[in-house]
Amino acid sequence: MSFPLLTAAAALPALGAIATAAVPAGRRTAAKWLALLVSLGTLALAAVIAVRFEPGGERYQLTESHAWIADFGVRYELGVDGIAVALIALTAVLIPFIILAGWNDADPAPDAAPGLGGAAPGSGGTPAGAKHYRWRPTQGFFALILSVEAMVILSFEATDVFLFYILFEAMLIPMYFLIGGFGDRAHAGSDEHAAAQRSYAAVKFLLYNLVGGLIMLAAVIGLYVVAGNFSLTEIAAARADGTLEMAATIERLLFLGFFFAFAVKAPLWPLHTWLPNAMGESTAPVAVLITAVVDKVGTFAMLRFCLGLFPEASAWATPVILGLALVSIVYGALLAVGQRDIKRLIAYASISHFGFIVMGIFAMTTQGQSGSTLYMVNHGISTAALMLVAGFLISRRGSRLIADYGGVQKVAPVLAGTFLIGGLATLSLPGLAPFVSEFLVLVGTFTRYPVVGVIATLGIVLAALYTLVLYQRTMTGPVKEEVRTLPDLRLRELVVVTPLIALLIFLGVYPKPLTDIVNPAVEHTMSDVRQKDPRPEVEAAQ
Amino acid sequence: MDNAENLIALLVAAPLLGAVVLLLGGRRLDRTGHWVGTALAGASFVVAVVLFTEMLGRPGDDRTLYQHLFSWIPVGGFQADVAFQLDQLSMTFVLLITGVGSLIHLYSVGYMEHDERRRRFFGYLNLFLAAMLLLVLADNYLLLYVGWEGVGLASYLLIGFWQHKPSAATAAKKAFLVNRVGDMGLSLAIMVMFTTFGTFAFGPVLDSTGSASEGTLTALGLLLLLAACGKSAQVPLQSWLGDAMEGPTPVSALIHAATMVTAGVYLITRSGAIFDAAPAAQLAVVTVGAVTLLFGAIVGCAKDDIKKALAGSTMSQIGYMILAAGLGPVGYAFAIMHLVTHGFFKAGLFLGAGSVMHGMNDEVDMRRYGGLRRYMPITFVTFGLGYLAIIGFPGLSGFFSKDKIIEAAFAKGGTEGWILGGAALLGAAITAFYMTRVMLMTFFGEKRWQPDAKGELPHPHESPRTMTAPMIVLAFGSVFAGGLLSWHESFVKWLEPVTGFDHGHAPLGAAAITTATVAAMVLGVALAYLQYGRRPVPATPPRGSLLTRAARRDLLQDDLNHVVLVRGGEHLTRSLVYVDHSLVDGVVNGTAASFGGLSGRLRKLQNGYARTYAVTMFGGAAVLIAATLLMRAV
Amino acid sequence: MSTTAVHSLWITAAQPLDKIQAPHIEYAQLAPMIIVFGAAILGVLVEVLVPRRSRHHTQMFLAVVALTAAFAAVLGLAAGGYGTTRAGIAAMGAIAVDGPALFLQGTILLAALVSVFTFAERRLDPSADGRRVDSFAAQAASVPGSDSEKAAVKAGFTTTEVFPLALFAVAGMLVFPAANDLLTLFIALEVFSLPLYLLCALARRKRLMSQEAAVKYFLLGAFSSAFFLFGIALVYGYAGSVAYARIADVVDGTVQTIDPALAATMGNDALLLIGGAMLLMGLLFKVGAVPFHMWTPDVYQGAPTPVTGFMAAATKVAAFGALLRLLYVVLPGLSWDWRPVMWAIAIVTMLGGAIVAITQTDIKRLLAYSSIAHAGFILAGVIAATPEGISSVLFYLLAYSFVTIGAFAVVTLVRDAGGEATHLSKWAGLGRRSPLVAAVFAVFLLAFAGIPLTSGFSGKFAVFRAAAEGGAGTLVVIGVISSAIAAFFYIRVIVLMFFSEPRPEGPTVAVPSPLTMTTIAVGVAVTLVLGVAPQYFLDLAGQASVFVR
Amino acid sequence: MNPVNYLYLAALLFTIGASGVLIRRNAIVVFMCIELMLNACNLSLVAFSRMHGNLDGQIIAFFTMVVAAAEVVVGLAIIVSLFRSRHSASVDDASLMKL
Repeated sequence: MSFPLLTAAAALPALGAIATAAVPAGRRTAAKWLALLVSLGTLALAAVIAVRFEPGGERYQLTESHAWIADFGVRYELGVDGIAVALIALTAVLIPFIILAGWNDADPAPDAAPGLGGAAPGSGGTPAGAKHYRWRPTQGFFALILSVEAMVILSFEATDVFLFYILFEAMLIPMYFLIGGFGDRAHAGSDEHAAAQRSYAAVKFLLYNLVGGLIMLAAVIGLYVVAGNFSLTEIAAARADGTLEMAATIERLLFLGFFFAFAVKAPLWPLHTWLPNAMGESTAPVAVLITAVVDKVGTFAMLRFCLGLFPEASAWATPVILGLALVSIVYGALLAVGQRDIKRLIAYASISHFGFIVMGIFAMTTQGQSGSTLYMVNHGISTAALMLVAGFLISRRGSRLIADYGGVQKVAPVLAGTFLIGGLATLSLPGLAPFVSEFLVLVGTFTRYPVVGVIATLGIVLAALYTLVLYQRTMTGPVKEEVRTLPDLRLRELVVVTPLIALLIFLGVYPKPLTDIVNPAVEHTMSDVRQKDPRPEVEAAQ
Repeated sequence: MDNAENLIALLVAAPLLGAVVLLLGGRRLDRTGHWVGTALAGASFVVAVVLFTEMLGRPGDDRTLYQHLFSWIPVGGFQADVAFQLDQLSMTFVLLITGVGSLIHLYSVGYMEHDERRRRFFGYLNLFLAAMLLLVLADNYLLLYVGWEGVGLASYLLIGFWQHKPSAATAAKKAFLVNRVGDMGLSLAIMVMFTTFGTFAFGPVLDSTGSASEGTLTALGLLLLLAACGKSAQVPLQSWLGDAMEGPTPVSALIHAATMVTAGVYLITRSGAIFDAAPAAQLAVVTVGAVTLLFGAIVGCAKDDIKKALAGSTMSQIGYMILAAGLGPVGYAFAIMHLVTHGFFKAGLFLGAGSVMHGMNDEVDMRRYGGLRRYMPITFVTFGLGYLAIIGFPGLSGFFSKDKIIEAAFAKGGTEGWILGGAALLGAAITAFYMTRVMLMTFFGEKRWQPDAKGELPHPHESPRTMTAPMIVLAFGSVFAGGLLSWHESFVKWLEPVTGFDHGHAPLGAAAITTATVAAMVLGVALAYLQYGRRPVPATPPRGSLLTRAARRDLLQDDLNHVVLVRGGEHLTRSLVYVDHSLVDGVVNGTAASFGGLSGRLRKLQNGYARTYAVTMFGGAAVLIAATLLMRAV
Repeated sequence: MSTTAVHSLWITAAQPLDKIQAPHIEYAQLAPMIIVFGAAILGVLVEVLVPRRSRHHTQMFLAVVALTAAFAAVLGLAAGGYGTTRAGIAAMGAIAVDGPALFLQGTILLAALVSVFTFAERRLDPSADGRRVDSFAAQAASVPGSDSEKAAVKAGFTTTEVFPLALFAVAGMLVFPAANDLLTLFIALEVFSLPLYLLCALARRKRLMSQEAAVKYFLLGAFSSAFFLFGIALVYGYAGSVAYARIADVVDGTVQTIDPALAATMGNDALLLIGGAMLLMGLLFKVGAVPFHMWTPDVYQGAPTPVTGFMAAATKVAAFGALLRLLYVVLPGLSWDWRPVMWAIAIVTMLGGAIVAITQTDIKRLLAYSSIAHAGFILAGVIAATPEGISSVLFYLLAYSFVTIGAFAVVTLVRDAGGEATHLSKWAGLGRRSPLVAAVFAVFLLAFAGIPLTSGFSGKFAVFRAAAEGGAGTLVVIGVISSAIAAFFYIRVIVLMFFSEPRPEGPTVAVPSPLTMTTIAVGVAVTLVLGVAPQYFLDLAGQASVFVR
Repeated sequence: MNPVNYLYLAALLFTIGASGVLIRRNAIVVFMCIELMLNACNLSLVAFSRMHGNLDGQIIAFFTMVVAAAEVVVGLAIIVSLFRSRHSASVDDASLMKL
């Protein structure tokens, strides 16, 4: 029994969250630094995990297993495969930037500051009033972010279905408070209106995911009734060697129960409508947390649990799911074109991207699934870059409406440049990371479902459309009066954006380190679902 | 030199380095930046020359150099490498790109002198060079795709360089989007290749076309053609080129005349093996080529904006190349040859136009020029030589390349041959017409200068040496390149190992065709002279015939796009937004609301009267008993 | 005391005295109930003998000691193996001492203990004339708003009778799930019901509502117990006996000696079915299952909040215990008849409770409806008709009772001029005014909603799993749906507390004495422990899941 | 005489009591109806006891009477206090809490 690395990677942020929450009200800055240090420590641990992980080795490595709730057949079982390692790394990398980007988002502001983010006028909005309440928004904000990190990381590590489910559900609560409690200070209309909007978004987020989760709960219970335990490895093995028979209908029902929850989380059309509200109303860092980190749990779970536990049912459902994915791709992109709100636009773009991810997963080819895994990572980074820069912009001008901007590029060239790079990543320009994953997904899909592949390829044109329209309307053209005084990126903001962009370029030019880790895991998944890549029609002359 | 291949990466690296340094360098490079950029472009030209000499030193069939850098995307059977392949075809392009590119860098030093963002401009230019070189050096289609989109990006940045002008920003966006449509074709082509051959490297794919079904190959060909149309502004994806003239003139010269727009020709020539095996696709190619060469020419006749007129001619000239490339081995060599000569004279013409604008306070309307030959002699001479070259004046570059293409077109044989050849001939005549028009309106006739925005009349003057020098060099190119290349068919022989070659035999002899070409040219010049040389040019454009007005509007293609795509798209998105809000979202909210309503109704039962409660209990008990008895009954 | 015992007395009364054999009573095994009963009677004496000043403390002390002692006794019995190996019938067949009985008695005693703390809380209400007052009427007899009431308040009277009353109720509840014949069951029912009726009427504030609640509860309770009694009569008529074992044998038809009368009645199943249905009804009324739930919201709202918490928790535990025993020991032979009916009741209870709760505006009524929904969930476990079903129900009851008591204890803290501010609108922005209280309440709400890592989830999972294994998959799905609906209104409260602006004239949060703090702390602790590491208690419930017959 | 008739009578009384509970407004009367129901139970218990020839039923009847007495004590206390504070014993007036 070596050092429990995986547990540590989750425990550190969890303890950090408690510690941060405990920081006294007066010491806001201390709390911020504490949170940042903790997240960096987690990043270090994640790096150690990535190093200790041998791509060629066992499927699940660094495993830990302890008895937990024997009565439910539940064990505390952890283990990582390549996919998990990649996503843990993503999470650990993004959180510090999220914290840094949200550095001042949760300060109780004297002026109109909605939600827990501070006291609003009429209820003693002055700092004095803020003191009068014993609420400590800043500490809470960063504590919540860290707790989310802990749960997300642990859910990537869990190889016990029940454990995963618990985290899958529990992480909703901190997210819920982050969305509903710390709204974007840039909002149209009165504070009351904004507050209403915000809590609507938060409740919508929670209810959608809770309903998904509860339906999954039914499936989880069903799985227990069928399989008698929750160990992913054991069940998969039993399925493989035929000792665990499942009636087709049962398997399909269970699959649907699981898939529904993941599809809500992902989010897949038509279960997507919570995402634009949530991302629009929350602060940019939280929006990044939602779409770049938390939602990945959904697609990850499709790959690990849906395919791993219910291969036949997955194959059975593939046509429908591919259809939904296609709709998401095109529909999300078209809606992104139609948006007036920068953050909602990015949200719909994400929906389109999640369509690609799901499509790649269920294309059942190595290219598709490796592509999807890479896509999760790259989409995380690119969305983070784009959304955070957008957040900086919005916080300057105090408006989320595209129409309120224009000619920013002339006033703040660096901001505009980073925004453009983020956008180019979103439209997956070759040379930037997302291209690699998107092309893999497309190729992987095309080799098995040509028509689907062709339609999905439309997505790349639409992506160019909404990204460039956004850039043109906000950054180019004559300088708007309100924009004239906007400052360019500050040091803290540069520290946030630059590494992300560097990552985008590096992973675009040399993704091999990632693919080396991911490929073996994908091979395993492919053998789970008993699928092989289609052979080329003719043997190419070498 | 035994391991020259290691130099290949240098070709790309030099300008790329330049781009990085210039774009990240910050203000401290503002003073020297442009020279850095120019130097690196030049360096890459030098490397190219070195490699060229190295290549000449080898036997004809062993001139291809390979360099494998690293494995890029290895996933299962999908193996994408970053690897270069330098053969005669790529070499030709490399020389053209780096050569003309360096010249235009030099020119820009002068042209962009007064622009405070000159450093960034050079950064973009270097980025473009790097991408373009990557495009022609890649040894597989995926890497080519990277360069392909890279040049798209560079052109987007450069067209929109003056972003404060909404027109520029829009033009840039349009260019990128239209290109994306083409890129879709290319990426789909790559997918088809991977599905068919399990690879997308040039060698394996092109060698094993024999074993693939013709249907697949036709599909491939059409997809590649789509890509080529996007990049090379061929009908139906030509609409972006005209607007692209919003960019600074050197950009128009380098990207939208000499190099980038020829990428399509490169793609088709490179994939020759596929097209040769798919006649249907070839037919599509020649059709597109023929249509575009006429389309561009007609548009060129109607434009009063000098750059737009030249843009039209670019379209048309590339139409020639595509046409030639579509003819198969008969045409490949000539397509490339025309590409090279065109690179010289069209770049020269654009630089000339830029020089004129430079002298005329950035006035672009030819109706406000006139009689400039006396004020800017060098420009006049170099522009004139370029003009003679493009109309195919015997002995100049254009003559040789274009004549060969027309000949090849006739050689296609049958009615096709006649149609294509006829189109090419007609095109030659129109070319002569509109180029003469440009020449006359700009340099001859009386002054029609107008005060500019600031209200002061322009004082035309010759441009600085950094600008004229490149023009002179290019002028030499436009005069002699053609002759040089067709000397003992040296160029054809040079390319033959890559593209293959066979002498088609035209229905009527080469001499006849040449005469016809010259005749067409003379005819065009004469008509133009009667129209614009003899009588004065009105400063405000006359209403003109229906065709003219259509041609002024790019033959209504934009209007079509606007109606069909833009309007339609807007409607679609707007309705979808509505659907998303009221339908998809509505269903969910509706469910919630219905529960609320139900709850509201149910709670009414709780009316506070103990007796009601008692009744409910009593009823419940009754039902309970009844049910139990019923259970037993059934 | 069993009827057979009395019977023997009756017969032998005529005989010469030396023939009397005294009934044999296992005092040790009955210790918990005896202790509580004794303490209750002592409490009455205290009311008579101890001067008013020190009554409150004496009563409180007595109650706490008694409950602790009784709990210790339960532990002792459990440790002595009376829950498992040595389980048996005591008091001449009147009381069963077995796993479920002990487990539930333990739960009831703990719940009662923590609720007694809230009973004794005297810091929340503003002190009247310098005297600390609790949440019970100064003098229940005095008319609200009358001079006599004012005088009573001035004199600093307090209704210390609540402690003995509570003890009597607890004693009855201890007997209820352990009762092994119908008579004992009925007596126990009345013994714990009557004091509760009274307790409901004793609120200090909002006395009219309190009295109204008491009347409703009393009338409806008596009404249902009449049905219950008639059920007993019919079953007795069918089986010729009220002893569980005997009835079970008759129902199963495994009885040895059949006299003609029995043969005659046994032929008439209607007696059994109608009687059984009426028994069920009586228990379902106490459980608060639809359609016998309608008293719940009104009574929960009107009763003094500490009493509400105590009722909501302890009554449910006791009633479900009795229900389990009835269904598993007496009527297993009828399971084909009662299971479908219970199915229907469970479904309407789950859905009804959840749906009606959506539009509630009073926090206490809200919790009342949520308790109805939870009754539905527990019924799903009851239906499973497997040992897992029993253990899951036991576990759920344990988890649920502490969440409930904790939640109602928090409700007592949020006050404005009119006493407790139970209207939801007044809770707006509580999270801003006093984050700790709001956070604690949020924890309880999340537990009610069954969010993982809270006891609510473990319980729900256990119950649903048992139901699923018992072949009630549909029930599980419906349960899941209704808990989704339920989640909605718990979330509504959280939104209100945290995301909406506090009203300037909003309520204040009173700082309670260590008593209530302990209650709430225990509630939170149990909620989290049962949520994170429930294994030990699951094992306990698992061992305790066998009924003695 | 056939003891079954007593059962019919008991059922009748029970029903009368129940309907009285449902119909009458005055709390006292309602309560008396409940007592009637209890007594119906007693009657049936005694009848069954007679049929089965064992005394359990009769004994339960005694217990029931005691319970009924206790209920009277508690019930009257509550009802009276309600009456004093409202000057009305109507169960319908006591409907502050609803919905």
